[in-house]
Amino acid sequence: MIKEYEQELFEVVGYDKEVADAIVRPNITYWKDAWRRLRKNKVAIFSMVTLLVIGLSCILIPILSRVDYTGQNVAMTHLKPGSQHWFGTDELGRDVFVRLWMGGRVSILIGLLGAVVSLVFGTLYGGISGYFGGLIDDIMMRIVEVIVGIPYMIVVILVSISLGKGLPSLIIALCITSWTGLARLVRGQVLQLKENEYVLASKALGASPMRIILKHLLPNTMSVIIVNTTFQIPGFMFAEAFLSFIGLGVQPPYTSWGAMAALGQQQMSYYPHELLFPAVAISLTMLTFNLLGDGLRDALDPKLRQ
Amino acid sequence: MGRYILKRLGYLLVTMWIIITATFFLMNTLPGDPVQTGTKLLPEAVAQNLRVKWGFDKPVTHRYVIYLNNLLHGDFGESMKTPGLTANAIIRDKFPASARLGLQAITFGLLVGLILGIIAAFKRNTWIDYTVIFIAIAGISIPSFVLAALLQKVIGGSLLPIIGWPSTNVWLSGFEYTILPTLAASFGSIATYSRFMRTSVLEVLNNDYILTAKAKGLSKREIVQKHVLRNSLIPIITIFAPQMAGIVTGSFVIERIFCIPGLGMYYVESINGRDFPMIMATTIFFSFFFIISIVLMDILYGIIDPRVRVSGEKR
Amino acid sequence: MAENMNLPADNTAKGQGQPGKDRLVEVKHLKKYFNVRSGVLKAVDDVSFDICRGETLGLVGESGCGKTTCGRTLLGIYEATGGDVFFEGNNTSTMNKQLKKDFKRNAQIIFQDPYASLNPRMTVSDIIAEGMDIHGLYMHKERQERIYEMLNLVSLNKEHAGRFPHEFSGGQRQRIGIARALAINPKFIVCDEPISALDVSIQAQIVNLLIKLQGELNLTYLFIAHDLSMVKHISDRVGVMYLGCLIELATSAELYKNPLHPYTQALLSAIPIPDPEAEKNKQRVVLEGDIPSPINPEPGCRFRSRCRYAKAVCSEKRPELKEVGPGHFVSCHLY
Amino acid sequence: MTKLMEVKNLRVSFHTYAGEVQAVRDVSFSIDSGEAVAIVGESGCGKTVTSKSIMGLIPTPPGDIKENSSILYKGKDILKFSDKEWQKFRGAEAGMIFQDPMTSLNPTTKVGKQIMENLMVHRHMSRSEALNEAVRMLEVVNIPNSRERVNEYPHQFSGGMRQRIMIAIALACNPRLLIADEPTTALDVTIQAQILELLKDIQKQFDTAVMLITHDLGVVAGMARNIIVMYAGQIIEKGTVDEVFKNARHPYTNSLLNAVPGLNLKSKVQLASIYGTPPDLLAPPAGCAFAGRCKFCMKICREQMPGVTKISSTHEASCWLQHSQAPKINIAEGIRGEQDG
Amino acid sequence: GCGQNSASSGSGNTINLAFTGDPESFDSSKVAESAANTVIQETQEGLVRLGDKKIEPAGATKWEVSSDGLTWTFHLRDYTYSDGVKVKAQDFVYAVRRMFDPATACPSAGIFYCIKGGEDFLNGKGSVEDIGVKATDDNTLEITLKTPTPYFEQLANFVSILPLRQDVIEKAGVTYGTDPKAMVFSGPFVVDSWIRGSKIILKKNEKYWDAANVKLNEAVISIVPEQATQEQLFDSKGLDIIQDVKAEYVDKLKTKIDAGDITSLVGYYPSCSYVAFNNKDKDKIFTNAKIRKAFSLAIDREAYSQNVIKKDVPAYGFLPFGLNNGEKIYREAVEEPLKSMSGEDPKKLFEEGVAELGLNTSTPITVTFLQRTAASNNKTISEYLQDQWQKKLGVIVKIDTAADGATFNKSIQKGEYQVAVTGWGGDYNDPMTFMELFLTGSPNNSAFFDNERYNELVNAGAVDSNADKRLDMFREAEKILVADNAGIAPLTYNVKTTYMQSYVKGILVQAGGPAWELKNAYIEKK
Ligand SMILES: Nc1ncnc2c1ncn2[C@@H]1O[C@H](COP(=O)(O)OP(=O)(O)OP(=O)(O)O)[C@@H](O)[C@H]1O
Ligand SMILES: Nc1ncnc2c1ncn2[C@@H]1O[C@H](COP(=O)(O)OP(=O)(O)OP(=O)(O)O)[C@@H](O)[C@H]1O
Ligand SMILES: [Mg+2]
Ligand SMILES: [Mg+2]
Repeated sequence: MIKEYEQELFEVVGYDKEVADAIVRPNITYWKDAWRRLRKNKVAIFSMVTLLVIGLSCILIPILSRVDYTGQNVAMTHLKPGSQHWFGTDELGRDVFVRLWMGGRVSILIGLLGAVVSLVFGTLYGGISGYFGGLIDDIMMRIVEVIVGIPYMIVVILVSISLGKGLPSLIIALCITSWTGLARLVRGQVLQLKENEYVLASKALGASPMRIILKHLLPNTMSVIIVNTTFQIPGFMFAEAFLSFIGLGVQPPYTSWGAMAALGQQQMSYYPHELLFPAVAISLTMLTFNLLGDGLRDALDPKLRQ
Repeated sequence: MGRYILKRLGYLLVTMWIIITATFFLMNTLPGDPVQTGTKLLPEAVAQNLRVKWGFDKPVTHRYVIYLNNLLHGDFGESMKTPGLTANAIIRDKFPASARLGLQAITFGLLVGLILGIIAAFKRNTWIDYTVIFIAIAGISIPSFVLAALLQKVIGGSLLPIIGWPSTNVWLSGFEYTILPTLAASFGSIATYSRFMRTSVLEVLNNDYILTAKAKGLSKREIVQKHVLRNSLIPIITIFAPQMAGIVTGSFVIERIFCIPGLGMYYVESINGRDFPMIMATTIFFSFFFIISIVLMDILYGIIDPRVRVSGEKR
Repeated sequence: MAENMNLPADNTAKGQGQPGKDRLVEVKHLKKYFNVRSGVLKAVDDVSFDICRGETLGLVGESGCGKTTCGRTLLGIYEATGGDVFFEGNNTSTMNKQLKKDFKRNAQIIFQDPYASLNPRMTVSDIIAEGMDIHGLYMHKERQERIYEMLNLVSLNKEHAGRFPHEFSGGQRQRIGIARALAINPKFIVCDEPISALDVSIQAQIVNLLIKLQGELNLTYLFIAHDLSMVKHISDRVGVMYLGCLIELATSAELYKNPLHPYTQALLSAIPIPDPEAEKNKQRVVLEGDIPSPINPEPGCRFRSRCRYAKAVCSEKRPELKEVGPGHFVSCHLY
Repeated sequence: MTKLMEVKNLRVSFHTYAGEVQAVRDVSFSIDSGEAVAIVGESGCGKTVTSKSIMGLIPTPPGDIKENSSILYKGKDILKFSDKEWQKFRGAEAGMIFQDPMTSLNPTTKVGKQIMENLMVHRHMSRSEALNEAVRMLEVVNIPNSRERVNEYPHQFSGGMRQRIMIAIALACNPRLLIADEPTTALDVTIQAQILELLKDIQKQFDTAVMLITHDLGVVAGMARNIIVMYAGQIIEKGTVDEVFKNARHPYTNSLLNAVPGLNLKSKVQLASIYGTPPDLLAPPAGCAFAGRCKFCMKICREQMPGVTKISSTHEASCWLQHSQAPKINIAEGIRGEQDG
Repeated sequence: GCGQNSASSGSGNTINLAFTGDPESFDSSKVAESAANTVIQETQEGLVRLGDKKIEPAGATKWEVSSDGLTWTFHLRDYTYSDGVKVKAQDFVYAVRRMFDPATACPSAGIFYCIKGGEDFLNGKGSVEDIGVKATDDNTLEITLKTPTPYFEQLANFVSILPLRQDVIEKAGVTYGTDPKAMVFSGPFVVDSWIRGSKIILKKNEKYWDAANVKLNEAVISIVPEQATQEQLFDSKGLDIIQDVKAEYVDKLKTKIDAGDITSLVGYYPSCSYVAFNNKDKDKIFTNAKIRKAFSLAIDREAYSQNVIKKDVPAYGFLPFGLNNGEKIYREAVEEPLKSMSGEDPKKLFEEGVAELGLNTSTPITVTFLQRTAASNNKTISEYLQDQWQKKLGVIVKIDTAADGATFNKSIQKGEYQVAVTGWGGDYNDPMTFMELFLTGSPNNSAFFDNERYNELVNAGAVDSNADKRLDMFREAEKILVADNAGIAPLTYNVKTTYMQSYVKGILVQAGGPAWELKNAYIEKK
């Protein structure tokens, strides 16, 4: 049964000259788009907030607290967590709670700074080495081998002696070898990625090698870079503890999570809280960085785009 | 391929030479007198005799020449800390324990890590994924010292011996002694591999050939085995290579806690003790393995992904 | 665009190496071999031809005969095993930096495999704008407008600009590749099967566009395609390749009217017709015999194993590319 | 002939940043076993999405197969398949030739292995049997030197060869249903002809139903019995090849047929194409999707979706012009005329 | 396998022990560390043996000193090595000569500079024959000294002059001491096997002259570097003896001790940890005695030992308990010099000192404390001292960390530091092992202490054989060192408590020397 329509509807009107353009979203770049998607990721946001809280606590709590992080009371050492000292006291009777936040300043700073330095250097180094290949790759990778081959301890001791102690030499000591892993990772990925046709396409457009590395290869390596970086952050925190062991890290009475954890290790059978709190602080930071990293990975994956 | 390997061997020699030279001279600029490392200082005459014995009375460059010459004859010198033992002997003696522990640990770590990583990738953003993340976080942020001690406390004692290492038939016997150290030593690898594998697999899953594989009616397992694994392996191999080399130097912490007669303790202590021949020997030993594993890594790259042309041929 | 104000288009037939014509691209004894497991794969084996400014050279041939490789080697995307390519009279392998940059900007390629040639992590607008960014051609607002303009040219919407390659259909991806190549106003484009994934209507639009641009800007194309009617339509001259060699080259009208090489004859007879009736009753020259391999090819004519007219000489000597009629070259011992 | 597969009210959307892309909108059709159906349509109209839906390969998210859609294969709704059932179905029952051969082949696996996999899983062949079969398959699709070339990797093949490898993979297990998404775009006409012959052989030999997606109407003419014309995610006309080629009822089908260049075309004249651009599937128009580009567009076309008009038992079209109230217009003439004018 | 510690070979005669690290070697001329000393002492029989707090005859049945105190004659008993070869006086001569041989580079040779001609030969001046040691016959050994050394009998117990078999050593070459199979042993035990980094197994020496009194059949010494692991092993009876434990662990052991499952032995280890001030401080500060004293007095030693390091006993003097001066124990006979000074105000002293030096007081004075690596125990100590000094003296204390032990030693040796914590352990049982430390120019005089009166007193005390006179001289010298001149600030004396399973009997734990003496030990059947 055919429905009847008003006849005038059947008047031929022909082409629609105004091509109605559909809703045009402001078109954004890959990175902006990723950021937009990251913000929609609940876990990532939660991680960011947690990080922010940790960061702010590190800045504010040592300032606001009435307890001095250096205040010793050797009559009250190794106290268990309680109302007086929330996280207990350490081997010199100092308040662990305040020290934890104080230590966080150094650790987070070191973790981030180290990660950024080795991130920038490692990705570029690996990218260049992998992309150019041939002799350049050979030389660059041999340099990496030499750097890894020379005992780290020797180098670090020499750094501490020739450059003195302080943040710059600490960062140098931290980063001297740390970037090599990332460089090799990126190189491996780039060796594989550079065979893709879109790299050929870009070459055909006349793109410079640097552009190809930065615009085509590194974005496609990002997920590995992210994982590596989220792993390096706690790595740097522990490395700082090791370096302060040989005098390059923070000097007493300042402290850091790594140093607190190292001390806590000695006491773990009897005063587990002294290990627990710094370890949890490091783990929590690492957890948030990892979740954030996963969120970032997802955000950077255009196939998951919604 | 043959030519490529020859080329790499040539590079190996050059790189080793640079490492040896650099380490030798850097080591000699370290502060501290190699014969005065104890808490008590020795009388000057005694110290002087020791210096003569170890050749510290000669200029560095002279010593360097002697060292290289000895090296060419396969002589790594005598360890300063353990009089009477040559570095060769120590390494020969201690290497098996480190190697066995290392091999067991990375094999276990690699297997478990890869499996966890793949599972996490397939169950992205579910509780399973988060559990794997937690394991990884624990593996990285719990120092192996703590982990080892916990293992000793919790599992050790009645069930498994908490210290010791098989001394006869070093490679095969006494498996029970190796369980706890292997577990403790592999935790870090599990963490690393699982995280890298997860992302790597996620990247691979994005590719269209996975659709093709699905369209062929392969099961998930077959897809993973035949298509995902291989394509996601490059980062894993990249991390794996230096770990292979790390076997050689052993793990300081694990060996210390479980009383394993490996090289790990030696490496750290030889630097602290300015045991120059040992420093050099372990460095050479480590670098050699490191470089070899990098060569293998590069060759593996090419095998895993035929598009990768490490041997440098032109397109 | 001052550099495009060159000689007016001259669409009359041009012979190979004719003096006095403005040759934009000269390919001389181009060779590209690949090392594969079982030997040397001679994908392009001694191919020579010229393309004049404003001309379209069609390139057809059996799948796998080396068309893509030829186009890519010509542009320097693959390093040639032998031979030379001259662009505007300059040898591309010995060019200095500036010339090389100009060459890259002036000579473009539309890739055969659209999806693989698009970076999965770039939005369409970034992909299209990449050439412009590299050569600093359009900035800011202009850049945006240019992107929209290009999208429009290839029948995509503005809305598509913010999407990623995987969000497109096959044909749409191919059009993105076309837009990318056109965006920087090249003088010469290697079109490697640019329209194969498109429906006829859009094919027509794209071909119309290419022809229009050619008319307006005096563009030059190397047009690789399997659709012989389209090749005939767009090309001034057509080259036929078989297994790495150029076996016939003539003006398109001539070639279609009077194919000389047995392979060309077979090829032309196989064109499907969009008419069920006609399809059913069509007579084809069916090629029989072993398909030869480009790996370690034997000397002599590459087509002989499938050739109805094969003679003894065919397996001994590789036929030269001879001019048998005005502007009609063929490489066959029959002529 | 039995109905092998029936697609009913298939709706597939992609959730994107800009909104919901309605890639397939209410598509219904069926394929009998042994039958070849061609799907043609404008680029981007949803052909690939439809075929991927049949293979269960739409990634969700961002893809989303709407409620009420159903795809019946031998009477069973495959959209409700378990993993196990899918595995049995794919490869063995249904094979698919993907449109994009480069990215659809695993770059790190030898092509031989990629073909063998299928054989070993579904036809339970041993490794050596499978290898021989793979070599044979490569020969069948006209790849010379197949014995050696099974051991090469996809990037070592030309575009057309890769496409043929895809075909070999899909055909390896003699599926009952073959979805060929533009299988011959990268092939020259001689090889194309041979491949089409091959498809026909298989179709006859194994009673395989072929769903052929292509832009080449010549191929359609030579291969298929039925033809489905899609536009903007919908089927706008379907019928036997003869009916549609001779007596197309939808202006879009007519324009499409009209746009085919013949060999007798004059060089470098304007080719016929369809005015305007296809609608944005983010916000498809309320009325007929083709309305904006239709020479004969009526007011109602812009407002309401046309219903299906049956022209014969096999031929139907969705166009207001087929409505009894519509003016009688010779569409084919009109469109050709425009071109000439 | 190993680690079958408690299970193997009938528990009655096996004892399980632990070292924290491997011995360097069993070559008695080449080692100077505790683990090696311990094993060597158990496996070789020298002239004398340290019995319960006093020297007892062993290889030598008796000995005489000449009236000038310079010639010591030892009469050896007839006893053999584990391969049945007799131990001869010539073996001791060989040992002494080998010790002074520059090629051997014996680290402890310095202790025996009192032997005539030894130092010269070591320095390449004299000849071997000039060394004052000779065998008058197979059983008589004569040692000639450079200066009278009343405590030489204590030195005779030292590993460096244990008998050595020339033929065995020459056969083994440089590797002597590394492979127990290539060694011979004259002591109660032989080294049966040594798996480096894992364990050492001692077996009873059936050829030992006093084998009848050796009850243990076997001693298994595991190398267990981690204290926590040792504790766990001890808890599970995998270890029979544990030493150097933490206060917290002691608390845990309390109940077991009360139940009689564990017995403890408290002893003093003759060692003292102290703060060294650089008396030749380039920045002047520590050149002033008052300032040094102020720093010394500012330390609350009781709190330090009880709450900070939680072990040992506070030291108000330099010489620790456990050292004999003749028959008497020095520390019991002499009151600690700092004890009487507790009333003085360190801040006031400090200000006086600053005034004496004429330092600018407008900004707080900064001193740098050098710590030997930031290992947790070092760190706790430095941070405590830092806090004490900053609080009580109003100075600013910066902590500088040495990269490692060698770097630390270097800085100390070259005087490139201001304050540091270090320590000294005695080598033999006589006050001289401590007193000689701060003689001007002594190599281990890390404080660069330079006091003429001190030198005079100590040098006289060294050669005086009258115990009472020595005591007075040492008393005055010690007062100069820690109180009057405050060259150093003593912190604690080491207390060495040994805990053992109650079935372990007859073990001796000595002040100084080896970790334990097993000769008379046995396991009481459970
Ligand atoms: N993942 C996706 N996200 C968003 N949109 C998509 C996605 N995949 C496909 N589309 C859109 O769905 C529509 C249909 O795509 P489909 O691939 O089915 O087209 P097609 O008919 O196969 O075209 P062609 O002939 O060009 O291959 C297109 O407009 C495309 O842009
Ligand atoms: N990277 C490579 N390595 C080895 N062989 C290659 C490579 N690229 C192409 N070939 C081989 O070179 C020959 C020519 O390939 P090419 O891609 O140029 O063919 P084509 O003419 O473009 O074919 P089609 O029409 O199928 O795209 C083929 O035999 C192919 O296998
Ligand atoms: Mg091609
Ligand atoms: Mg498609």
